[in-house]
Amino acid sequence: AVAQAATDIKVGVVAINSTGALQYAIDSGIFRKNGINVTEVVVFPAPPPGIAAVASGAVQFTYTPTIPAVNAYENAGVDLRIVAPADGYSRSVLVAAKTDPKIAAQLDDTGVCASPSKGINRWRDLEELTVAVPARGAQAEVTIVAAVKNDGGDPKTIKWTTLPPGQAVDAVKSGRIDAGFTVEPFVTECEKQGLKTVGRPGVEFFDTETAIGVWVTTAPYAKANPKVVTGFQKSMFEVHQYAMKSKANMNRVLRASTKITEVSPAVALAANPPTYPLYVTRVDVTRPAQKMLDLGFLSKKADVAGLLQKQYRPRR
Amino acid sequence: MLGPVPPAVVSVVAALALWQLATSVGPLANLSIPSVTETAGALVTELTSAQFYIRLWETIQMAVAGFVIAMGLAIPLGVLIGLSRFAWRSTKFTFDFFKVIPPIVIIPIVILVLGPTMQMGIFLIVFTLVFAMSIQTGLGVRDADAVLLETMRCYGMSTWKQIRYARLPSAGPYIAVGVRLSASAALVVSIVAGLIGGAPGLGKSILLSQASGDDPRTFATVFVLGVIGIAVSRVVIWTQRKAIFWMPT
Amino acid sequence: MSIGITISDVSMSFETPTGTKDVLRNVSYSVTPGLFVAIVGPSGVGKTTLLRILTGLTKPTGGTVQVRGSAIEGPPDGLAVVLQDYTRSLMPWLTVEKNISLPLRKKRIAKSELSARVRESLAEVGLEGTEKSYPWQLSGGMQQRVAIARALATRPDLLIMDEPFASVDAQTRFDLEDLVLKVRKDFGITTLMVTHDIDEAVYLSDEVVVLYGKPAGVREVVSVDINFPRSQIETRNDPRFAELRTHVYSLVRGLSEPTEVV
Amino acid sequence: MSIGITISDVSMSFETPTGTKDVLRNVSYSVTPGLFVAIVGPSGVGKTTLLRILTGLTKPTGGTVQVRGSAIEGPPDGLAVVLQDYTRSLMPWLTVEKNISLPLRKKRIAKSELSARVRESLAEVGLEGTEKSYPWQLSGGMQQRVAIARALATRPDLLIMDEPFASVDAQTRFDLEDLVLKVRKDFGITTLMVTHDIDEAVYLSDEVVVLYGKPAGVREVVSVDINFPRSQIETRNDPRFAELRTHVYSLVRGLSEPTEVV
Amino acid sequence: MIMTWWRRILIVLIGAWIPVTIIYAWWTLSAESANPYFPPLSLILERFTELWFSQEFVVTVFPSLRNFILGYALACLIGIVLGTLIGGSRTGIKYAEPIIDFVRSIPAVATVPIFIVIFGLDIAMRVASITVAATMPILIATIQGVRSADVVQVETARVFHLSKSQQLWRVRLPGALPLIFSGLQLGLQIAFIVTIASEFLGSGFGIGSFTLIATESFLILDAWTGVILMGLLGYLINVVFDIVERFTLRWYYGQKKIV
Ligand SMILES: Nc1ncnc2c1ncn2[C@@H]1O[C@H](COP(=O)(O)OP(=O)(O)OP(=O)(O)O)[C@@H](O)[C@H]1O
Ligand SMILES: Nc1ncnc2c1ncn2[C@@H]1O[C@H](COP(=O)(O)OP(=O)(O)OP(=O)(O)O)[C@@H](O)[C@H]1O
Ligand SMILES: [Mg+2]
Ligand SMILES: [Mg+2]
Repeated sequence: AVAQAATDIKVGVVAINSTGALQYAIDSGIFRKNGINVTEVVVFPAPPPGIAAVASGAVQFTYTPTIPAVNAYENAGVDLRIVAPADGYSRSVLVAAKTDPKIAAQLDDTGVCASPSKGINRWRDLEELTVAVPARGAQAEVTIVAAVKNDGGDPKTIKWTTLPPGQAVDAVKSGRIDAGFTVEPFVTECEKQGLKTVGRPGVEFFDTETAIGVWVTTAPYAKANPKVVTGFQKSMFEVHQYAMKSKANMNRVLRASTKITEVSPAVALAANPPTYPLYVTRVDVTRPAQKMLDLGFLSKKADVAGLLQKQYRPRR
Repeated sequence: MLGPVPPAVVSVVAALALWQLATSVGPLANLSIPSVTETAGALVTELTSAQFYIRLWETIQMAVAGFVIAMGLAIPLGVLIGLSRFAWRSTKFTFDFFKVIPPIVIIPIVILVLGPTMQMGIFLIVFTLVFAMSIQTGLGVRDADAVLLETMRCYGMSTWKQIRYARLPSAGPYIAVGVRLSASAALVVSIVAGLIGGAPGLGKSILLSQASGDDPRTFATVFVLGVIGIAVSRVVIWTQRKAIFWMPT
Repeated sequence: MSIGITISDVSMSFETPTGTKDVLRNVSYSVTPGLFVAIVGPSGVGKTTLLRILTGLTKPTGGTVQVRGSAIEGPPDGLAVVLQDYTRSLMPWLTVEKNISLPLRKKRIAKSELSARVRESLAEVGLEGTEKSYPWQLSGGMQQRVAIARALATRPDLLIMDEPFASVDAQTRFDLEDLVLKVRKDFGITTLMVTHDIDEAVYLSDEVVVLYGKPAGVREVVSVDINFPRSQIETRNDPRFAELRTHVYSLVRGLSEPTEVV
Repeated sequence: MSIGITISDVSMSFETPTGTKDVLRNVSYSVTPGLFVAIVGPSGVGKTTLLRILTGLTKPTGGTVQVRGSAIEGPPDGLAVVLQDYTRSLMPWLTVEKNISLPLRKKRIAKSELSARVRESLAEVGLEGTEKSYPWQLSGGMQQRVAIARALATRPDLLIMDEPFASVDAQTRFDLEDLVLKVRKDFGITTLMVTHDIDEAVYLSDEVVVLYGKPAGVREVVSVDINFPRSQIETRNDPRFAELRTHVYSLVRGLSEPTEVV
Repeated sequence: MIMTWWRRILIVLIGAWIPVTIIYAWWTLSAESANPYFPPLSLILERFTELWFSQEFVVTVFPSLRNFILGYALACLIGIVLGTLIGGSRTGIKYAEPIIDFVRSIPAVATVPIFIVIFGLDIAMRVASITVAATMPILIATIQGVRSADVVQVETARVFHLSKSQQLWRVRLPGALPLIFSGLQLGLQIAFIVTIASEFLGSGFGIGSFTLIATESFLILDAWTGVILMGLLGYLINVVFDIVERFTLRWYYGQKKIV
């Protein structure tokens, strides 16, 4: 490789194991090779502060699920650009998961935990109950609303409350709430405590989308630093390709994730491995946006085409 | 021979026993709230990792810098508003307005300007402390004994001397209360900055342990914060005793 | 050097929840520079209030006060005071020495001279060796004397004292009286002093101002026509002294009508 | 009813940064129940210190104090005091009325009787109509009288006063002296009083205790063998009075050697 | 002192110049702003009138205000009573202080899970967290104030045989009031902040919850109006506080002004 001056960047993440790809790309020199030097990985508690940080230039790229990205782009007019996928689903598995909860469990690390004593068996049973989500108006709520609606329920009657995923299980168990959105390892914990997983709202929500989590930057930055953006895209492409190639590779990536999440490697390896898509496609953005409009989370028809940066495709 | 047990130790041990009881047989049993023993285990792990000390150091740096800047601004400002009615009335609305705005609410705005950095944490600390501390100092400055002040005025002593020799000493108890509260508030806000705004330090440890459901680790970190809080208070009280020596007790 | 004060038609009233309380009404009096004036009157008549107005600490509700020929705006230069509430006028966080030297600081006196002066004025009031004590380590009378020492150490042009000897024993009182007379003679200070001791008032002063009434006015200004220097024994045995004190005493009691005694 | 006090070998010293300061050494004296005792001595000699020990506020560093026959543990029952620092002994957040009734509260006195007693004792010290004022709205002398009224209103068995008349004018002082004598006669109270006015000490008391020296001891206990009731004019003109005051005066000054005068 | 009408106006004017300057600066600086996070003030104000000059105001503000008042009132009671008891006993201080210092140094975010388990997610949890947080400054100021009571006043109480509890409640406590009020003022701030913060968890009512949802859904204008509303409410609460303080401490202000 030609020795070139690497550009320093900072990247924002949330503490989930799919960010292992980013960490692995750093550790294994993929970024360096592509002319990028990641000086710092900043852990945010949720996507919105990460988006604020990217908007201000405090970090150059940040992780966010597509839903907050659409929100920020549409509601606030934050001029974001989706540059690369971060995590998602494999389309075929997603289709299979729709009917088979076992597969769904392997695919989606989120879940809605509920108390069986409340007689909650399916999505529409959540009607008129108290349901906790980590943040209002964000991914969890949008996906649960969609699931309830799909199941013939009226999501408007749900009483929303906010709780971090880690506290939802305790709250359900002590009867303080009826159901709560959680992520792994709490989904497992939920079942261990004798509670019930109603379903995986992510699996319900997404149909053909493959990228759920994405890397974003701002339009001005993308415009001013095309080389860096390409380098970043290329790096993520390479590491995703690498991770999906074999179980051993994936484990290496998951091990890298513990640098960010600070859980023990055993725990990281025990969890369901993430799926790493290679590109973000148009439908990955337009479908969620359309559904958000349908469900009333957006007030006007979203014009999200501009949100998507041209994706990296290797020349054959 | 065993010396007398310091009351602080007695209290802490009693509190720990209560905690252990609550989590083993009491109202907190069978929930994810960890017991003392679990927490102790996590604490040992934390205390043996270099990472922990780096974060601790970051938190302390942030808290100390924020605290020092806040006090450096608030005490002179407080003296000013305590001395001058005009300044007091001028700032009343502004201070009352800003002092009730929670740091968590402005984090997204502050991140925008300063990024998820130590500076952001420091700014948040200053923002949280400075208004209330100014008012507190102002109240203390107004508390100076009127006879004493009149004596000084009669002798034509400069305003500076009045501040130095009458106002500040009289404001002592007020400043002491303010400083004690501010010191621990600085610590708390520095954690919040990490927990919600991505700033470095022990807040990040709590963020990560909460995200991964490692409750013993969360509690171990919280325990460390509590101990720091006690230590900080001790220092403040000690300083205060030295400074307010004239008060025969 | 010494200062003249003209009090014209001064009135003072306080707003209280139960209504306005008139304390002074139309007080007029001129203090000739260099004179020693004693102000006497029953307890609560308004002596302290009048003194406070003269120091510029309180604005009267009516009338004017002129010091050195111009209207008073605040404490005049060259003023030294001993307030009635002396315990509260000393700084508890400073030693006796520092308390005394604090008002001297701005006078640009050399360090050595400063501490010499502090020691000297402490000696004058009989408090040698208390330099390093804190006020609250001293007895009431000692604290009062520290306040006096502080006033004298500034070498004032105008000395205003509110019952400065109230808490000291008879002997010390005599000594302090003579000290004040000596200082006044040496430096020609204009001195105003409130006292309850009518013998003391007559013994020390050129003029005794008697306040009386509710609201209070100047009942009479009694000229003390006894020559200086005075002496504790001779002056007090002077028949004129006895005459004057009896007269002042009956004025304070509101018994005799004001008369020209001269 | 009235209280006897036995002071045996009391010593008191203070630790100061410059060393131990001996204030009292081997003070012994017995107060016969019902007697009026005046304590005199130069400023700073240790009078207040001794009084504080008798009130049980301070523990002596040596010796014992017995009240009603048993060692003192704290302020004895039936005690009322007027402290030297009277301005600070009144609670600024209470009106004069409430200040006076504060120690009366626990005595289970009917509301009406309470306010009657407050009004009465205020009238006795010449402060009618100040019930609703706050202490800081009163002159120095008036505050001191409120403190006296508070002490008298409790109908004490033992009354301890530290220069209670320091800030009032001569006339009021005479009135208060006679008030104290009357109260003492009516209720047979044991009374201890520090004063700087030697005439006053002799006029009021059965015995005058003279403190003198560094550290201070009882120089002499002077018995005042003048019959009660006393009167301001007659008693003060009594040749025995003149004799006694001269004697006490020279004792305080440290001039004459203690002698038995009886 | 009698307040003439022009004096009142003058006081208002003095109080207004800094806010007016800030608003003017904000208005002009933000007028052209294209930054989505810093919208023009004119837009914010427009949205403000739209949102809060309606029933929405009552619906949003009432739950917050109710929690605040309940929590703060409890904090005042507990802080003053406990503070007086602790401050009145030397051993009390020694044992209680470490616990107080420990609790104060723990961020509420960490204790909230415990509160949720004990009190659930409803008013009780919110009020409890407000109370715990706001009690601390009141407690500390009260302890400090009661402990540093005027020696002469306490001695007077002792020689007049006021019982220990009378000494505490009738002498030490009133004397400590000026300092306690400063603690109450600090507690007021903390209570308000925790009122807002406590709404970040649990049901979607109240001004804090409103602001948070707005922030998370990137409704930046709404979030700004929420922040402004908080400030205004905080100010109004302070006005009420000042009136109560003036009344309770009239002896104190009288003494300071006149002596
Ligand atoms: N702040 C105040 N508010 C109301 N009344 C006051 C105030 N200050 C003083 N007074 C009243 O003014 C009168 C005069 O008080 P002042 O202190 O001048 O008396 P004084 O002559 O110095 O008495 P004393 O000899 O007892 O010190 C008193 O009746 C007092 O109650
Ligand atoms: N806390 C203290 N620390 C050190 N010395 C003290 C303390 N209290 C009193 N003294 C000393 O004890 C001596 C006696 O004081 P005390 O107040 O009893 O005198 P006193 O006879 O009442 O005088 P006065 O007539 O001036 O009130 C003084 O020399 C004083 O300096
Ligand atoms: Mg006076
Ligand atoms: Mg004394």
